[in-house]
Amino acid sequence: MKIITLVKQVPDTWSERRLDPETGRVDRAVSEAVIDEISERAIEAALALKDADKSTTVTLLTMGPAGALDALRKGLSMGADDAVHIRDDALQGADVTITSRVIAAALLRRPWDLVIAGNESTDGRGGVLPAMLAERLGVASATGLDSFELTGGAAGGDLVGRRSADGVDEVLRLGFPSVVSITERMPDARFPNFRGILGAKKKPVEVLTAADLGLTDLHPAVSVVSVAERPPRQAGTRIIDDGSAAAALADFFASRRLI
Amino acid sequence: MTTVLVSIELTPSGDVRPGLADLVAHARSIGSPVGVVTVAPGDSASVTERLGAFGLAEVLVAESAAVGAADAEPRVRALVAAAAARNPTAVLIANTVRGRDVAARVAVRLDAGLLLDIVGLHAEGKRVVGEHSVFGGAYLTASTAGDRMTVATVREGSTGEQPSPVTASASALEIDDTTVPTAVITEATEHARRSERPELRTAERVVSGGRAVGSAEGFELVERLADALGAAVGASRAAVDAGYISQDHQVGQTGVSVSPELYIALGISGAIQHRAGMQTAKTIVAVNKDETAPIFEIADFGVVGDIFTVVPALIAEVEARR
Amino acid sequence: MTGSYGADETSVELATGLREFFNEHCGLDRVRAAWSDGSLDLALWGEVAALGFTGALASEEVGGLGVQPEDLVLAIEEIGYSGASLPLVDTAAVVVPIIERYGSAEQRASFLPGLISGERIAASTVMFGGDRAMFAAEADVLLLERDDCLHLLDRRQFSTVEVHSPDPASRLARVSVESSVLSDATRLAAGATDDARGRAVWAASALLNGVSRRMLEMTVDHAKTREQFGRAIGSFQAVKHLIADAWVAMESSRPCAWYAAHACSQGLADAAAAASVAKASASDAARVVGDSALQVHGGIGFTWEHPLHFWMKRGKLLEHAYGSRGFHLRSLGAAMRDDQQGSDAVFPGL
Amino acid sequence: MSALTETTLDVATWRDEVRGWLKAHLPADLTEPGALTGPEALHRRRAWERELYDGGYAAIHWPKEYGGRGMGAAHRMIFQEEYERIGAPPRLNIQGLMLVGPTLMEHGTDAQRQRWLDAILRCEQVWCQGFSEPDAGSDLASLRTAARIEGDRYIINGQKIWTSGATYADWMFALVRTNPEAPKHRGISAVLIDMRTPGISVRPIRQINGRGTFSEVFFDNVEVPVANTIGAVDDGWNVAMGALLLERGIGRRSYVKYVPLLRTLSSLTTSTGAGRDGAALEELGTHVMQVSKYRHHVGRTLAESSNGAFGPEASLNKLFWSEMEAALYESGMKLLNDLSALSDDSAVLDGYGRWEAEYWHARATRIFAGSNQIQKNIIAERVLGLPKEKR
Repeated sequence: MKIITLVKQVPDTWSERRLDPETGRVDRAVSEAVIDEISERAIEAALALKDADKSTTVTLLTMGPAGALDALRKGLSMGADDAVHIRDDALQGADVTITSRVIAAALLRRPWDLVIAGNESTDGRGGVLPAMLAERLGVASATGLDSFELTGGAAGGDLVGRRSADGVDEVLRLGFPSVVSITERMPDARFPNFRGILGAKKKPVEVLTAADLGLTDLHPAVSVVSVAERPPRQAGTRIIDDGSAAAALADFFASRRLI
Repeated sequence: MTTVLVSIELTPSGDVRPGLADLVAHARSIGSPVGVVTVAPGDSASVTERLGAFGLAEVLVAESAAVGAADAEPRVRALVAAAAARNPTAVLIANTVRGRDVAARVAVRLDAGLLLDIVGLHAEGKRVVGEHSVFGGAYLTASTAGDRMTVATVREGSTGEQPSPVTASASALEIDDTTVPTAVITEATEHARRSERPELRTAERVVSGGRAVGSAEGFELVERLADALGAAVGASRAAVDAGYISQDHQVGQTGVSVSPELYIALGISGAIQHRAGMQTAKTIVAVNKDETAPIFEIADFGVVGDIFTVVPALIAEVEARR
Repeated sequence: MTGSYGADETSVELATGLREFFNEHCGLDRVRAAWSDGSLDLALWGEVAALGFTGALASEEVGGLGVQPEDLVLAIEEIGYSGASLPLVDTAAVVVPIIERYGSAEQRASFLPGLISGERIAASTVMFGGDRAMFAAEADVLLLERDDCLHLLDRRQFSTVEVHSPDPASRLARVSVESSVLSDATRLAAGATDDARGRAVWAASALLNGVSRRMLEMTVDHAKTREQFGRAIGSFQAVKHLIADAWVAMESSRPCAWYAAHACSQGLADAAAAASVAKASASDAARVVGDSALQVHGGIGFTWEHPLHFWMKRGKLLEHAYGSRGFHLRSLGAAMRDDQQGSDAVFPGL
Repeated sequence: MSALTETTLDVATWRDEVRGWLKAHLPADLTEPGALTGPEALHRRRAWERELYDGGYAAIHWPKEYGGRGMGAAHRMIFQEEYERIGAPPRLNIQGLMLVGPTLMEHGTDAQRQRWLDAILRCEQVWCQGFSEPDAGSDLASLRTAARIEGDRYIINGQKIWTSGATYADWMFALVRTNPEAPKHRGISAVLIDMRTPGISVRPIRQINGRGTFSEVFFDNVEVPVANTIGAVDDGWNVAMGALLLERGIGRRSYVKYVPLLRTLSSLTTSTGAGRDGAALEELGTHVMQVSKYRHHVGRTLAESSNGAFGPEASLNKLFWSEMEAALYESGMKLLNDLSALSDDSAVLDGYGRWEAEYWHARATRIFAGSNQIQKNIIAERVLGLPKEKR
């Protein structure tokens, strides 16, 4: 089975995040860029299939600036076989329409059976890219899976996934080729071992521009018209409990008509 | 008045998700809402009856044998057919996991602009402008698809408006049944409501517990305070990861974003990811043993103390003053 | 390999990998646990060994990774930084490469696989201080320095008596060996002693620099957040200068260890002096950083409950082990004194 | 690739080339003690600079288009090491080559570059730096030397102090206040002043070591063309900050300079018998450690800069070597105390007096180019992110 895992580099969520007041896009200069945790889990999901069936290949695909190579390297050192890096200054700040067109075009360049993505990135929170890709590629999709397994072996089998979202538990079945997205309930990513780290540098990374993909007329479908920063919250009263805190809290609730 | 299509999401048992009220309210701010729903053959009448309660006077109903079996496809096809018939300025869909799948495919099929997770909607001339609350409300941004048709996903609970009931009238919408590859739903179970507590996403009050709660049994304390205040129960990721409570209670960046009147954080340190999901609450109260916990930086009222002594006393106080 | 100053990509990548691993698997609670029960965290040992650390310097023919000391020096810093209480450095940086280079075919066959896989743990008295060794009681294999020779012993061939350690999580023992045990069969080939000494010293220096880096980071964080007189204490110039001095001591010490690893790997003429420079400056830095850290933390840093002392006491142990500052400075002074005619032992090429 | 391991042919070849050229061209007597004293000294130093120019070594770090070789920090450091190793004289036009030239390249106009750069390279113009003033030391932005614009000329009045080489410099790179109304960092301009302009007087300052290498420079209605401004009028602070980073940065001195000093200390230790004493050996070893640390710090900085990660090490650099140098001479003074009877015995040392003068000079290094206390503030605030002190 040939798997392509989508990888995204995002600002480190452990640091403060800011929007660029001009563009309304995430200001990537303020925090360190790291591989998105959900991408790591998506890679883990792919590698788990590779562990079970050695003939499986795992290709990473990302769209991002030169620094996104670090995210690919991380995935390659975890055990992926190769990577595709769509890297083009013209794609900086691409909206989800452009992003889905570009990635779909890249996916059409090589054969694959399964695309695995994270359900939503920590910086975008759109969560629509996997389904948009599936739509553009004309394949089935199942998003927000908490777990999945392959049935019936590599050839001719199905993928059976479970999701629990918006108050409903579901089991979904789909064939190949298809696109799935996974949630953070999937297993944690493995740590790359030293052998993996040393080997990652030798693995091939194909670099593509939008022109390489035959895409020239890339116009965003959506534009940001305004960005306003809300003033940060101020700390209010703070008391140290000496036995009377509960009463003070109840008084506070009463003063705000909350009880 | 321009037409705004409103996609209706039904649960497996056929209930209407309450967030529909938000979609209808947002639709009204730029045009007149027209509901679009897909049901199993023969279910048109019963669903139409219930939609009036959400203020939808007009509903397009597509019947399809694939409802309940094929994943997003029946809804996608109904919306595309409705858009062809009614030429709407916008299509609104709940920002749920299933809703986003529908929105993604509809936007591609209609070559529309896709606005995600909007909390407000207005018209500027011919343009439809969506408003978003980003990074837990730290920023408010607005975006537009310009001249294109707008497909937008709507944050449930973003209006808090109660709809005025009307009588809904239905027209049938024909959709074809050509087969495209789709995931098939082989099992669907609705979560049993464990209590009469309000739903987390739209609750006016939320009481959340963190890792300091210490155990699944300890979480009962959080639930008791929630019940005393008529609040929903939330949790930090640490508490979920520790297995004290199920993931659908998780508040924060990778969980549910809430914006209640009152948010009470018990034993939650307030990591930035958690704050991103609750800092737009009107009033924030925190109880934590660690006086340096960052949650205190944003709390309107903070108590440095042990939740196991403060909370039982607080429950008693609240009940005594009722 | 050109990374004499640790800026080499491989070195940075291995260190980053290890740091991420420790971030996840060696939090404060685990560091604290090692302090309270004093027992070796075998689970953590196994996980770090599985990453490939213990066999990193062994060649690929014997199942190692074949990296050079300068590729591992930053990763060793990360171990010091993490607070992990494991005999990793002696095993990976000294015992394994020394056995591969100087062991007999039998010794290599019987010792290397278990040490590389992490099934067996090694301790070493080389440069540590007399006949003491860290984690000797827990070790399966001992590298023993005796009369300028090195001997390789398995668990049945030595006994241990626990001695006081300033760092309860780094257990120390005095080893004793029946003289009848030591023979040609246990002895490693000539040249092993000097090589092992150099390795022990640069590796300990890198480890100690990692300890200092953690203390300094804690101190900077504290100075940024602790308020007195209505502002962060880090805004006071007196505090700034304490911290700046500590930073200079630490940042100027780190590349000394990187260079010493490189000199060891390349067999440069100044390798021994470079190791002494590394250890003396790492000891200096640990003392300066530790003093500043304690002073800036004020009362809280003096409590058992605050984690600062884990690193401070490990720093104190390492400051004195593997040759104290004074020992190495006297060696350097003597080398300089004897270097009048411009041999390459201290400043090659001059 | 790090500079000092020389594992690529290019770097190793470069070292051989420099070593060979210096050996062939440096007059042997120029390296002897006292060669650069007396009335001929300036003439000989200029001649040596001209020799370097003819050999193509005047400014190897300058871009090729301006007559340099476009070499990076690693090659530059190797040149410096070899230059110090052979004991060649201190560069006469350091301000011109390291400060004025690069600043002109970054901020100057084409006309300005044509007018000055080549003359600097040939050492036809020796430059001095006019930044410090009696009331503007570490707080440089408080400078008061006033430049009033009249037509196309400045009329400059005021005083500079601690100016190295002012007695023989042809030109000064000065910071002057052109707008007294603006906030103090904003009303400053960088102006190039011909030292022969009427109204300039230079008075050497006799320093505590008895020497007069620094001077006071007085300006009394000195007329300077406004065309001599580098960068925009009133934007001199930004121009100067880049220049100061150059001054504190890597490449100006290598550890090699200190090795002879270590050898001198070592022989003093031996000749006094202190070498049998563990404490004296430990002290000598401390200096070996410090000089080695400086070596490795520089090596690390070069390695990181070639990876594009040039950090804040500039402040560490100056702080480190100045403290190290002060401590080295301190040790020598301690050893010489026991040797005071032999203070003129050049077999042991090149004169006690010279050592003492260097001892005092090594104390100046802690003060100039931004005092070490300022460097510590920079490290604390810019490197470690500690909050600024309320002023």
